[in-house]
Amino acid sequence: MKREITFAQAINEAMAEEMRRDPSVFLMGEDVGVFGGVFGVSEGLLAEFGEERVRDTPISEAAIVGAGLGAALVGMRPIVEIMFADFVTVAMDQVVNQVAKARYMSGGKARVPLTIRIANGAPGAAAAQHSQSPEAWFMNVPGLKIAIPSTPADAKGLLKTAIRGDDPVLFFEHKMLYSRAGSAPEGEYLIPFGRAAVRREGEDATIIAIGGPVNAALSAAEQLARQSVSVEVIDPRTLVPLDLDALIASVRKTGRAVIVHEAHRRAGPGAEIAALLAEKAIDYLEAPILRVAAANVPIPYNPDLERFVLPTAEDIVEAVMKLIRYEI
Amino acid sequence: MKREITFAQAINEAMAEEMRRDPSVFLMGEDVGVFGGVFGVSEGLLAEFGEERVRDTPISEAAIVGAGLGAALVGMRPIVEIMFADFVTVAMDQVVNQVAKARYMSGGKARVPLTIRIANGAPGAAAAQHSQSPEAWFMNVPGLKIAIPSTPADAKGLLKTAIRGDDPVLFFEHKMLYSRAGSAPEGEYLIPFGRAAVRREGEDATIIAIGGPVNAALSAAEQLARQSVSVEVIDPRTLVPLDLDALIASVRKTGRAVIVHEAHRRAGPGAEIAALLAEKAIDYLEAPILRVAAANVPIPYNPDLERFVLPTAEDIVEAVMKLIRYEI
Amino acid sequence: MTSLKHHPLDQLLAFYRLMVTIREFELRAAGERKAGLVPGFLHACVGQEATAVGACAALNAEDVITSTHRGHGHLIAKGGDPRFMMAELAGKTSGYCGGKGGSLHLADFDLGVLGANGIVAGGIPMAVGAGLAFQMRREPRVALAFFGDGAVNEGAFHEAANLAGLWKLPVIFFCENNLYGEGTPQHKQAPIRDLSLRAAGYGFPGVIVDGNDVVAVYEITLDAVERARKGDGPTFIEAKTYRQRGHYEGDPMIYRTEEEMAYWRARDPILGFRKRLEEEMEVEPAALDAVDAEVKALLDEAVQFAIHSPAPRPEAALEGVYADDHGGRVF
Amino acid sequence: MTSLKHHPLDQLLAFYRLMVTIREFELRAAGERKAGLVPGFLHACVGQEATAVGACAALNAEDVITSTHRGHGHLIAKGGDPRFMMAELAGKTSGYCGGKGGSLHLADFDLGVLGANGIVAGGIPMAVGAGLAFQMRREPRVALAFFGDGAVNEGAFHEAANLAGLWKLPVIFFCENNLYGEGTPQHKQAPIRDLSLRAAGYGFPGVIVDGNDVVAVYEITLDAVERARKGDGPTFIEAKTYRQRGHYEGDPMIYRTEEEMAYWRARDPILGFRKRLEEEMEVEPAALDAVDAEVKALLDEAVQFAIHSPAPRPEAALEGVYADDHGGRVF
Ligand SMILES: Cc1ncc(C[n+]2csc(CCOP(=O)(O)OP(=O)(O)O)c2C)c(N)n1
Ligand SMILES: Cc1ncc(C[n+]2csc(CCOP(=O)(O)OP(=O)(O)O)c2C)c(N)n1
Ligand SMILES: [Mg+2]
Ligand SMILES: [Mg+2]
Repeated sequence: MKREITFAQAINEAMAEEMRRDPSVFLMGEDVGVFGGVFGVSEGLLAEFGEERVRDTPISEAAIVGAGLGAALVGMRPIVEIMFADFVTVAMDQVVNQVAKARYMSGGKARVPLTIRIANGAPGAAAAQHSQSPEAWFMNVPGLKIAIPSTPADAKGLLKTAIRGDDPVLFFEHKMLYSRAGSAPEGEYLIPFGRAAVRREGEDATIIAIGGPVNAALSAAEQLARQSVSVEVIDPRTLVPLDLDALIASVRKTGRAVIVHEAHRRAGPGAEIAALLAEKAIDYLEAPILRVAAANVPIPYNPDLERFVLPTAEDIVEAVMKLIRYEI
Repeated sequence: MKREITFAQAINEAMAEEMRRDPSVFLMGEDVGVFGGVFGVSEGLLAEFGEERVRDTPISEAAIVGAGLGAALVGMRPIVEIMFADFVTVAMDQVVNQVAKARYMSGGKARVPLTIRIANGAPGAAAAQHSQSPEAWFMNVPGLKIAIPSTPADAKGLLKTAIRGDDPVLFFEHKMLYSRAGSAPEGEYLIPFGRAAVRREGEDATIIAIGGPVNAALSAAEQLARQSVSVEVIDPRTLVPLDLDALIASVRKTGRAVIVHEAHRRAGPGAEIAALLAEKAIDYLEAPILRVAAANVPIPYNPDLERFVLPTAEDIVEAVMKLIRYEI
Repeated sequence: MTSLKHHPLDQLLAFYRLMVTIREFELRAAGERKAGLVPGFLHACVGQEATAVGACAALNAEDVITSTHRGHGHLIAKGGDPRFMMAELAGKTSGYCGGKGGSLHLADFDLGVLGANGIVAGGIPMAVGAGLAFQMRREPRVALAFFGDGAVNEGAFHEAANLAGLWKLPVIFFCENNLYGEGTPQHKQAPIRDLSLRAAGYGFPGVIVDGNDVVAVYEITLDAVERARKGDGPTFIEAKTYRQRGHYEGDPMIYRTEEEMAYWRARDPILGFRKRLEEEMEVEPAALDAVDAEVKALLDEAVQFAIHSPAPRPEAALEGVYADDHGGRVF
Repeated sequence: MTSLKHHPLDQLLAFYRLMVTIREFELRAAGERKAGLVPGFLHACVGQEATAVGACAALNAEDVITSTHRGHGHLIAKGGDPRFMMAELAGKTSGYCGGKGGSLHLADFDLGVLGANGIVAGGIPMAVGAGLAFQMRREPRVALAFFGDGAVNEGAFHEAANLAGLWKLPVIFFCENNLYGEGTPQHKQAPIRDLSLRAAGYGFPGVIVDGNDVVAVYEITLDAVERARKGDGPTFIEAKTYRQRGHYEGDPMIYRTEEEMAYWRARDPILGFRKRLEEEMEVEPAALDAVDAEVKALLDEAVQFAIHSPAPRPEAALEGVYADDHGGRVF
């Protein structure tokens, strides 16, 4: 049965269902318990599962991620929350050198069923240290998987898959999505990693949109439709693995690609996707590959400046139109 | 006057010259003093400049980088050494959230003349935590500049520019280059950031090679020349700023581009360069853009496995030939 | 309790004025946030005014501080101008950071304020670096790092404290132990109550002070400053205090009791100090009322200043990233 | 000095054998590195055999350890097979990590060895996590983290210690204070000599032991293990010892004096223990010589095993990254 729930509720539900199902699943992070998570994502979990399985931690991200790894190595399935993606920097060694590589370095023996939930993106006027989207750094770190849902249903289905899997997953949750509602199945619902979702079909151009800005991409597509430009919007949902086939198929159909994300443009996830298309789909391309992303400046505090820096639906429309008008 | 010195000596000389020139320049890091640096890069500096300006530190990378920032903010020009690039992860918050953003967050007021020297790349059989090349993560962090020399002369000229500049610079030194000799000017020699070097001219394809593998690219070009394929080899030397004009000019001439680096392929520096070319130079391209880079697995210990994972001259030759033979 | 009599009345009145200014600033900022002038997060330090004022009073103008997400008090105590602060909170060009930093990144290098910080413990190594520079240049300056009880569990604190202790740097580690880090009480974040205990592990003294007693804070910080200037190295000062408002403006505060809050309101640093000024120093209530009124006027002006300051052009977002942006080629 | 008499001779001989095995392993590995069988970095623990053996002897098979870059001794002491170790150092498929890890990443989950580590202090949080799992599942297991004197200045150590102290986890922080971190002496890395002092800041006991006395190490670790199993939380054990060889094989060792090295060689943990076995326990030298000979044979076999084991196919480099690699689509 489907019903409308928010993105935050979907994540909450996924965690609760998996915790009910498997006693080895537990959650730890800063203020995830009594407070219910600073974005309210873990509300009610403490009441249901108790202090042992919903653990408020000190402000010690490296220790928390590392403890998640250690617990995973001896058979638990921890979920660790990093409150703002900006703070994953203090746990970077644990994520990059320990979590990602434990299996490989041990010759494929370690099992690391660890899910690290990370709130990314700009929540508005939060400035340079509370607004980042660092997904691409981790794409460059083999051994991790990366999910980045844009709808409540995907959040639920991907998170359950992440928790049940035996590999470490970074699960990016855009803060501006938390309160957005959408339909999501009740109960068992798992989405495999590596399958893009076609959010809207179209013929003239492909927008590949990642995470938070998927909504801006859809509204851009809507606007473009009114100008008789038919746009396909694809949401990869996981960046590692990436459903490259789906992206190529769409570009093959449309001949034009715009990639949208909220990470900074330079060396963001769109760089990799553009590079892959330039390698595997160049013959289908009728125009340059464009990226609509955060400008290469730290995120400013002032909301007007911030809007100027972040990708908007207007920017996407403009990019698509540039491609439509492009002549070789 | 030019003479042959090693890459390590060139770096040593650049530091020594700048320390002589400006009392606010000093070096700190693990074993940079008595030991002379684990790769011998700072040999002799302690003897000349004393313990105050050549500081052995505890194993506390976050504190060292942060202390470099603090000292820079009050007028010093610190050089901080990170022994292996893999260890920059423990200082990641300081680099990403503090060093990179101090100026912007203060409305352009902070001056951050801080140089962070980082030994990157695989030195051979050093395994997953001592072989990484994380440059691309930092390309995604506005506020930093990134230099990655491949010759002794460039190392000297770029490092002096880095130390004298008022912006934070990550200066990547590939470990396998340290002992390579090459000619380098004596005394004052500064290379501006953002100017690529054409290492070899050619007509049929462009190899854009970054850091350590520039040498492999040159030997690939040599091999290809014997097969009558004329290859241009360009070394960007700095990734931020990037001399995109030079790259485009070359691709315009050759119509083919292969990007080479030792960072993992996925979301490595080559992703950004490929994406920029797919945006700005697609009309000149007669074939896909290829990347020759480390495979998307952690660097294995066994040297044969390592060789299999890392980019080689043969891989580059193969990639270029693939493009030469490519037919749309 | 320290005696007020040892201190010139002028100075005590200056403490009072500064504490009231901080309190008023926080209340006005909170109000303006609700009213819409201030768009971003606010972490008010109401209840903690004595730590900021007492500590900064022990510093000279050339000394520097690093601050936290709860940094308005520190900046005001170090000489910050409420107008430029309020303008920054409003995101205006006339703000300390031209509207790019907001509350979390307030900085004024001329005043020796190296910056508030959005990363818990993120500013502490910076203070150590400033102290290092002072030591190397034989300058008689000190660096003071403010941080909370929660920050003491971050690796950055630890590494910075070790480095400062090792090199005997002129650094003061000033911990505002307000019993909470966000919604989690201190006793659920560390197994010890007196965080100053940790100083012994870094080879320097740790001392505890009533953080709601501005004069006690001032005196204990003076001692630490003297130690630092003499070359004897760092001191860890733990000031026991309490944050009276939420972690951030809007915090539902479900994690603490009304009793606890009432207990601490009864120990309010400003009300308590005012009472002592009246009783021990025989200051006329009217004189203090006058200060209050002047501060209110100052804050009125600050709010007006913020309101009437121009907003930055959107394109300004692309400026101020680098000292040299290579003609824009760095973006 | 602890008395040997309290311990069964069998156990003491087992200690001896293990220490000799470690020593022999290190010397053989160093030799094979020169000879070309071992391609990578080697950090030998010669001189520190007593810490590894004493500490691991206090653990059960179900208990786990995390180790360091100097981890051969830990693994052998926890039951590691020198054949698979030497094969790993040689990068062979029969090695503990199939040739992908090398010395720095030796791990055997069946033996409870969660891994050596290339990152100083990087493995400590992992031990805390294992301890957390044991506590949550009410298992009577403990996790012991080995680390050096240099690691104690990393943030990861600090955060991990705080967390373990706070949650009273069954974790033992075992510091091998060998007076150096690479070429830098401990006294230039921290302002205190007794690193166990730091434990007080994490709310648990810190104790010091002669790290070259295997029985003393064993006894003190037993106490810590008992505490941990009872639910009384962590202990910080500081074992004072010395690394007799270079930081890594090839280290020029310009940073220390011949006198210092001679001083410590005279306190060699194996020679000293052998002497005590002979004197206090009246073990025949011939019996110990026999052990030595057996160990040598074992190591001969290990080297032969490594030499004759197959090298991995190069394509194996692409395996073992993920439990599920989505048919290769994850690369
Ligand atoms: C590295 C990091 N982790 C988490 C946060 C989120 N956060 C902001 S303030 C805060 C609590 C800080 O507590 P404390 O240090 O006691 O300062 P207080 O808020 O009490 O002044 C937390 C967890 C952060 N900003 N940075
Ligand atoms: C984060 C990090 N920084 C630096 C290094 C380089 N390094 C390897 S071992 C070592 C010294 C470690 O000293 P200690 O902890 O005392 O262990 P020991 O070598 O004495 O056994 C250093 C600095 C590293 N591996 N990881
Ligand atoms: Mg607090
Ligand atoms: Mg040591």
